[in-house]
Amino acid sequence: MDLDYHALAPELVVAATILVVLGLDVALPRPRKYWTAFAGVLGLALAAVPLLTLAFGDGPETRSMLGGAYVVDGFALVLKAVFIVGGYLVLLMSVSYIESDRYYQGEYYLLMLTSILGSLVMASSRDLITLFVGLELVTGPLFLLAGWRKGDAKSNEASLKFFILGVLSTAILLYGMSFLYGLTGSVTFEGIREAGADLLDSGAFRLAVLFTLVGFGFKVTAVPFHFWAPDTYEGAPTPVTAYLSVGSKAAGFVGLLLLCYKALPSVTEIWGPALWVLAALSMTLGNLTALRQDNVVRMLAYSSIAQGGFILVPFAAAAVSNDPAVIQEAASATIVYVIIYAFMNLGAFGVVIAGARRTGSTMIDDWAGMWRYAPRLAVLGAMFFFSLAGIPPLAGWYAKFAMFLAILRPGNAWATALAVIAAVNAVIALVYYARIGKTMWMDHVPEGADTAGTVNPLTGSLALALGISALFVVVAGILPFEFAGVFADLAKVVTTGI
Amino acid sequence: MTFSEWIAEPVNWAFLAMAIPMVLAALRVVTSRNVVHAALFLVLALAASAGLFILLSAEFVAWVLVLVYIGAVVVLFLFGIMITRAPIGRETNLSHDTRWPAAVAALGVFAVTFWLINAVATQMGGFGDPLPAVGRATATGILGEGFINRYLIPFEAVGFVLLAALIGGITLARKDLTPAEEEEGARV
Amino acid sequence: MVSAVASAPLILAAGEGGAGDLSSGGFFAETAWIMLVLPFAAFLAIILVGKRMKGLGAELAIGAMGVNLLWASVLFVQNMFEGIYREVNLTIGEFGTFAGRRLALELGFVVDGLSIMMYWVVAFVGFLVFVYAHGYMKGDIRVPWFFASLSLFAGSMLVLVGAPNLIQLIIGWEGVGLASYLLIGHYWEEKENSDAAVKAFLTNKVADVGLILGTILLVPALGTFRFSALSAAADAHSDLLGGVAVAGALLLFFGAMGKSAQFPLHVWLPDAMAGPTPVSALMHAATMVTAGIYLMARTFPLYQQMATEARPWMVTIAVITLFVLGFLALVADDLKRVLAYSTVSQLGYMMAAVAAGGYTAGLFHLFTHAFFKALLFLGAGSVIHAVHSNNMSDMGGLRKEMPVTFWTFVVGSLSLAGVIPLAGFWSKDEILATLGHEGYTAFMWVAILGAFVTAFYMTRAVALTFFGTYKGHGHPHESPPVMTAPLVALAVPSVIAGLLNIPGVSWGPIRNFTDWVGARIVPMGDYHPKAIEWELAAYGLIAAVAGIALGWRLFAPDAETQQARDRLRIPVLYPLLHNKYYIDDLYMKGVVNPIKGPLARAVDWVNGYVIDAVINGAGAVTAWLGGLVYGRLDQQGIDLLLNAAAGGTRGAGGKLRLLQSGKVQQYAGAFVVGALLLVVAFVLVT
Amino acid sequence: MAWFESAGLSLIVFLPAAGALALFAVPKAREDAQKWVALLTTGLTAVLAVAVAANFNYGGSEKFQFEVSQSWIPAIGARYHIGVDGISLPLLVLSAVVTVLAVIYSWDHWDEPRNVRGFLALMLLLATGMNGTFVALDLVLFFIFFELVLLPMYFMIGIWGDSAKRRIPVLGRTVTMRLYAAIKFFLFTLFGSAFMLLGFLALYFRSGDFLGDNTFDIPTLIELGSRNAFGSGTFAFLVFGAMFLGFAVKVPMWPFHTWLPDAHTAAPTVGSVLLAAILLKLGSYAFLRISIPILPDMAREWAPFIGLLAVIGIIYGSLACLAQTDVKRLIAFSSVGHMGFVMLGIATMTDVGFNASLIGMVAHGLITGLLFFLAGSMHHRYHTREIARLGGNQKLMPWMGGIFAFTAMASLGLPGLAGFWGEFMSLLGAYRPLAGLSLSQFQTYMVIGAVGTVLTAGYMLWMLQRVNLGEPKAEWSDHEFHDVGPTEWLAWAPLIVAIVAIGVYPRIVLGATTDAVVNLARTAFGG
Amino acid sequence: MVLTQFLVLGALLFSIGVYGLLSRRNAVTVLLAVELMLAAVNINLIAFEAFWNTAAAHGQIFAIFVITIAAAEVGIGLAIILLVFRNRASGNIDQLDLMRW
Repeated sequence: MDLDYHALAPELVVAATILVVLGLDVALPRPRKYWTAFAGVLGLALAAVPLLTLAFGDGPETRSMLGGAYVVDGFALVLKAVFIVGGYLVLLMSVSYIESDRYYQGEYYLLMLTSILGSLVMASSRDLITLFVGLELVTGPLFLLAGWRKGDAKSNEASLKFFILGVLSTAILLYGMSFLYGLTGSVTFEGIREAGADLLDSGAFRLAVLFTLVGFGFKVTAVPFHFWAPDTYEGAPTPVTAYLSVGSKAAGFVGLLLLCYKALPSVTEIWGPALWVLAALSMTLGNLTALRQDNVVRMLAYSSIAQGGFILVPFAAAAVSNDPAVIQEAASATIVYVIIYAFMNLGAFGVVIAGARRTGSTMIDDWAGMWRYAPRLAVLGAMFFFSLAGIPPLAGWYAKFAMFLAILRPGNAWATALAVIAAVNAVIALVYYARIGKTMWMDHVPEGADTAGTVNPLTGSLALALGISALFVVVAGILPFEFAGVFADLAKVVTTGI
Repeated sequence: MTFSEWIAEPVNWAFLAMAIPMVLAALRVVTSRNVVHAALFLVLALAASAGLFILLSAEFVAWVLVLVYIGAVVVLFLFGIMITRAPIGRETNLSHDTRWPAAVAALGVFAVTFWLINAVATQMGGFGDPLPAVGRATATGILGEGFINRYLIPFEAVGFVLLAALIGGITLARKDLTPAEEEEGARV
Repeated sequence: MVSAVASAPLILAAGEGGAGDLSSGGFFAETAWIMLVLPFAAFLAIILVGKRMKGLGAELAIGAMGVNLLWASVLFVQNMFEGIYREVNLTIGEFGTFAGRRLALELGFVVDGLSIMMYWVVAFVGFLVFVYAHGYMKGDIRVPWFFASLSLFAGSMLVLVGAPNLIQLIIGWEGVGLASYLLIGHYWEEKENSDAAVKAFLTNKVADVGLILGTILLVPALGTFRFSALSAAADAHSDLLGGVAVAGALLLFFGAMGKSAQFPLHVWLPDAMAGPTPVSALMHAATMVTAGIYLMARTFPLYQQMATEARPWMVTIAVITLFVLGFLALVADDLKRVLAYSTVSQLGYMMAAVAAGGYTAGLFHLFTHAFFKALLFLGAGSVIHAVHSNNMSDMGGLRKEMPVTFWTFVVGSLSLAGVIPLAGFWSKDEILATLGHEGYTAFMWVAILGAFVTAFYMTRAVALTFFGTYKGHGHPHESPPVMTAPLVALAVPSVIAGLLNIPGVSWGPIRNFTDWVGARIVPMGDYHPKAIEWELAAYGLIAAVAGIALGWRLFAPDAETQQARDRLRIPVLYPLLHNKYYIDDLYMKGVVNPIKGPLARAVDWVNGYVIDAVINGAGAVTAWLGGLVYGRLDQQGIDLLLNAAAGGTRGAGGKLRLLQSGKVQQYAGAFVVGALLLVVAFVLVT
Repeated sequence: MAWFESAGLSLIVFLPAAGALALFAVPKAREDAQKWVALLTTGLTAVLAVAVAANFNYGGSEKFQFEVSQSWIPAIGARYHIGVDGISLPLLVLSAVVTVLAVIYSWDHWDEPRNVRGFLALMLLLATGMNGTFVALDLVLFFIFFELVLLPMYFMIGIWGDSAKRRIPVLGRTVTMRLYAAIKFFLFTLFGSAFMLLGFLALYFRSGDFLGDNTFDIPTLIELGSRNAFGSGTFAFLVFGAMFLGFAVKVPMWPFHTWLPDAHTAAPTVGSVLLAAILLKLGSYAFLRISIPILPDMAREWAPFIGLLAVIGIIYGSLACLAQTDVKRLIAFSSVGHMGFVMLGIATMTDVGFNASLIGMVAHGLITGLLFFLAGSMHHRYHTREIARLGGNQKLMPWMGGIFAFTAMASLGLPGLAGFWGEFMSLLGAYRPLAGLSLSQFQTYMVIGAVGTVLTAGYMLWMLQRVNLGEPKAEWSDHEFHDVGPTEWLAWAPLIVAIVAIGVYPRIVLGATTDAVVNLARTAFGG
Repeated sequence: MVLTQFLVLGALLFSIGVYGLLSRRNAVTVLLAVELMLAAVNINLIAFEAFWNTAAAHGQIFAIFVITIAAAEVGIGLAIILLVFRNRASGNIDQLDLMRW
């Protein structure tokens, strides 16, 4: 066993945290259960430390262990960082939410941390088995968390829908994977890559690839595999929704990235067009549907479907070109988009949590004129929603910019057509994002709204989470160079061997 | 290999002996008007697949399947069925009234898959050859080594999946105490 | 091409100092820019402090004009003895390249025979009118503003006549237009007046399109805006101008038609009488309206040497103006309108002369006309001041109450009618001679007939105003000296100015008017009669006397009766004249109102109902599509699909049941079908 | 002064943003302090802009000066590259100065809901966007600044705009003007800039074929353009078209203009002023800075089309003005016509035309800015903008009326005032367009444009007549009207002076621009 | 025995599972159908394993993971079904339409 404990440290810390939380949950009396939250938050913060030492230490750039089954390289590190920071923010947002109702705190944090652990595993996986198990580790706890508001029929329903479609997607994914393995004789990405090149014309192999993609399409809420998302997002506890739309979705994209660029780069002809279609459908249907939403969570659900479409766009670019530079840029664009999206979408959900606390509603119209009585919240809201819309100088612009850059690079007609679809969608998306801005800033406060402000919507941990997200959204928007440069290298990592 | 050649092999008789009941059982799983029957037909189908695994020299997997599924999962199912007070033994319509779209979709899936499998079989060599592993039992040690070596991480991860499922499942499924009961519980 | 190359140095050389046998003038020529600047200074000063001054700013305006008069007079006298030419250009910006050179925008001034004559006319008449106005406007609600505007006018006019290039001319040109607008609308509380102001501005703006396009045509060919270069190029028959000379010349003429009220752009001038009378005298009679003539004179070499094809058209327009529009004065009751139509007609004479090739003749008439027409207007103003009405039906018999006004008015009228030896006779005679000499014989006869009409309507005006009995209210008195003095001062040149250019007669060292205005950088090459053509003079005189006689016969005996005024109510002709040949109606009903009304509304409609509707429609369609996708596809799509399929087979009964099918399975179905379609699409198809 | 050479422009760009941040350090209640912060930052910015103009080397105005080039997003080769040349300098100064005046004007003009800090912060952000656009020499940087103006303006219109209701034709829905206008403005611009961005990216990619490395650097791309590197094929056609959409919406050119009347009418006074004075210039400036020098062949090919839209805009805008019943909306539509002249100048593809467009932009900025100030102040006093209810303004408020008349005169292109040069020179340019363009076509444009000047005079004069002249309506007889106040004087006087000064001495602008546009025309089209 | 026969059997099972998933209205039975699909996966994996006959036995290991995960999923699924049942007293999923709009 060639274990590199330094490289494994983040996973180990998170795993240990899970156990500590479990222990605390058992040991502590009910009024003290908030210590579990503290432990979880602290654990995640600690997990970030080895990430830093790995990233900036003197060690080898790529740490491979267990015969290449588990690899910690730049790509993995950055994505782990996203998962950990994203998870950290979600935990922060959860604190006030979970405290405020009768929830099972200890169990909640345990499941959340387990899911985060799963995403860490996924980022380092280099074979189908690890990828699959990691994915299930991400998803399994989430099925349960979606139903966490036990007394709420909506939450129950959210959970059940999510679960049934989730297992369906797992089944399809596995069926695809079984063929991937079967036709190539290998479960490692490397092996699949080598054998896959000869199988390009094989229909069964195409089925294998496509079914596997569909499995991940479920995770990234690509149309038409998205149907669960709006209902689940609306029904689940909001922090869980935030995590679903960011962490779990990012995990899905990590799977796609690994699969497409690591395992299947030689058969872009198969997955490229498919992802082209999924991207176009997701952007267009997600956006059009979001236009008609009156519930801000549901709107965010459809918006995140559309955003998923945007993130898928660069794959189509990679698929039409054999130029390594193009493929690297496409991979980099996806990673950049995922990261920026994570922060701005988490911020948006944070605002939703705070707004719901303040107004007692998630209906957009109930938020009218929030600027008058909760100006800071309104500023934050405008910031995140317009960042999602991609308006400079908020970070979202760079995500979209990188995406356009990637898709236009090949100069291929199909790619360009997708770019035009994306451009039109970017404009449509503005309408509903701006609508929230409009409602919060320009409409009159509805009759009977509680403007006196008995509830401070921005309590400690939530404020911290929003502050971090906001800082990122602004700084990354103005100075995207700091990490954009890093990603260019990362993209090389993820696409090596092409 | 022609069909007559194929059917001439005894091992294929064994295959058919397990595959045909398996398919029939599977069909009953999805059509039975009684939940308990459906669950029991699943047992039958899985048992048949365990048999197939043995045919394919995957004894360990076969026994895992029997132990885990037949021993545990199906029992879980039966508990679930009972708790949800599904009408045991009584025939009700467990399916939607309109099933043809489902049938069309399923047939579509089968047609496409079947066609592609045949296509790949003609493309790729060896599909029609006798399976090489048949008759050679896989040393369980290889599997064990795989679990603690190359697949250590997923192995551990599965542990956490089970942990989460366990704890989360209990939390969700258990009946919440009312505040009064809770207070009482706290005192005890 | 050869001549293009040959003329290039000439064009470049043109400008700045004295040229040929012309002197560069002395101190006053060097500092002539003061004339251009002073009125503007007065304008600013009056706006800022005028209200607080004793004379409400009038003293500033008059003072500035006085200084200008001094400067202009010195130059005027200098130029009597020797030709002066000086040109100064200050670059105010450059842009682009034309004809291989950076095209420079320049401001400056030119002092030559033409501009000196104009400086002096403007300063002289202007000064007198300012003084007159000081009395006339006493007690007015906006005295400072009035004098500020007058100063603005004077400044702009001097900038115009002093312009060494087309750009500056355009600036001055529009400046006087603005001043005219402001002063016509001086009593803007009444809509009529502001309507007249807008009308004047817009009519001129239409004409200005010609001026601007003409400039645009001519300038790129030369690479400069300077008149000196234009003149030199025209004089050299430069190929540079070859293609554009005629078109450019006609466009400039179109510009001149507006300012100088030539048919059919004359409509604004009679309405412009809405302004206070001193304004009418100075701007709408003596100076501003002659800007068009001035422009023709300034660019005369172009017409004389190159754009000869344009000239017959121009003469035709001018003759129509002088004859046809003169008739309108016959039926006007408003004294100022009579004078206004007379002005239009006289401008026609001037334009006819210049267009026919009579540079000097046209300018000479401009010169004399400035005096007697200003005199007539000021006289009319004096009367109006006394009777508080513009209408001759409110006047009559004023010769006794207002003797000074009466006699000076008569002098002016006779001069205008062209009675020997008054100024008008000589200048009009020269125009007739030029027309005859240049071969426009028929037009010459029309012009003589025009003289008859002129004499006729002036006699009518004098008779109705000063003879018979007074029909107005109150007791009119002679105006104060501050107003009568300018009348007398103007009467003098109205009488004697003609003597300055009698063919074949000279006055010692003082050169003839011909020589004065001939002091230009290139010779004008126009026609001058060598001696008085007595035969022609006699025809003109006969026409004038006949006009006076007929007018006197018709109006003098019973000038007070309604009958007399009705004497001209000839069927057909009277309605035609009374309605100004329906030209105003044509413009309003045929052009202005359709544009302002239906057309503008149509465009606004298009904006809202077409272009914007497309945009809003796109938005609405997107929203509708959103609803459709959400409501039908995302949330109900599978129901609908199943319903549609079921509808065909099982009818309505099936629908109800189908609608209750589980949502989750629909989602799952979509999931499976989606995956299957992907496979089918990318496996089976490709 | 080395620091000034290197940091001057950056300060001009980012001082306002810093001011916006600083505003939030001031307690909400201390409005005076907030105003002073805004005034100081914008004032300092304006002083710096003037200092840049003073230290500018006019002899080399075709070269970029005060240049700074720093690494910014190395991953995509985007740099923080800024600088001014003769083309951008006048616009930069205009932007910096008008912003101060807007702050001064705001001193005692606040629209409900009163929020001094928020409003000023948006204005300062806007200033950063505007100034930045004029100095950006990198396509990405340009894009960022170009878009940066969207949000502040969106909120300005949406929050403080006009709450009147209006029925939308065809749709039949009744909308609140400020909301409708705000989103319309936003969507239009975003729609355009999405395509603009696609164009930028296409240039970026193609540049790699010639340089080996892709670049967003505008000077480098211009250099490529001067060699006609991007050619005249479909690629260049589409790229030009994409950028055209983005810029034309911003200008706005007919038929992409319909956001403008709504946005201008609904915006609060200062918003309208900044929109008209500066924001509209971003589009036309971009044509000169980006489209033409980089894709000269395409510019030549598109020129007749641009010219056509421009003259349609001139006539259409003027005619639409004639039908307006709202002063502000009329002024707004007048911008369509005036920007038509600016675009006609650009369409000629000659140095004269470019110069025309530049001086036209500056003049329009000053004049229409002032007109909107006036319209705002009048609305402030009358509480209506219905032309039919106004009248006799000259009598009620002589100074206000006088300045209004003056500005209207300037707007209709009176020679001797700033507005004339742009109109005249663009017509002159249209008479002799770039060699190879159809003479008869452009000369037809010239004639149509000239007719447009008459229509312009028409609607301006009629508006003036109905608003300023005549007797005041009876409804105002009991009202006390305050004539132009001190802050208004402070805000307007510089504009008035500038309008006259540029009118009499256009070298103020042309001195900077001429060499630059001559160079632009030469490098783009040779000769 | 050849590979194809197992694959076809797997396909058949998978399709039957799909049918069950789509046509069943009782949540528990839906879950049973999913188990069929997973069984199909396992048959594939084991058959392919036999086909390649490598020493590392990846297919079998994969299958064991699938079995384990499937067991966990069943646990999770039943918990959720119980939860829903408690609040609605019905195990039928076709009544889940609170969030239809």
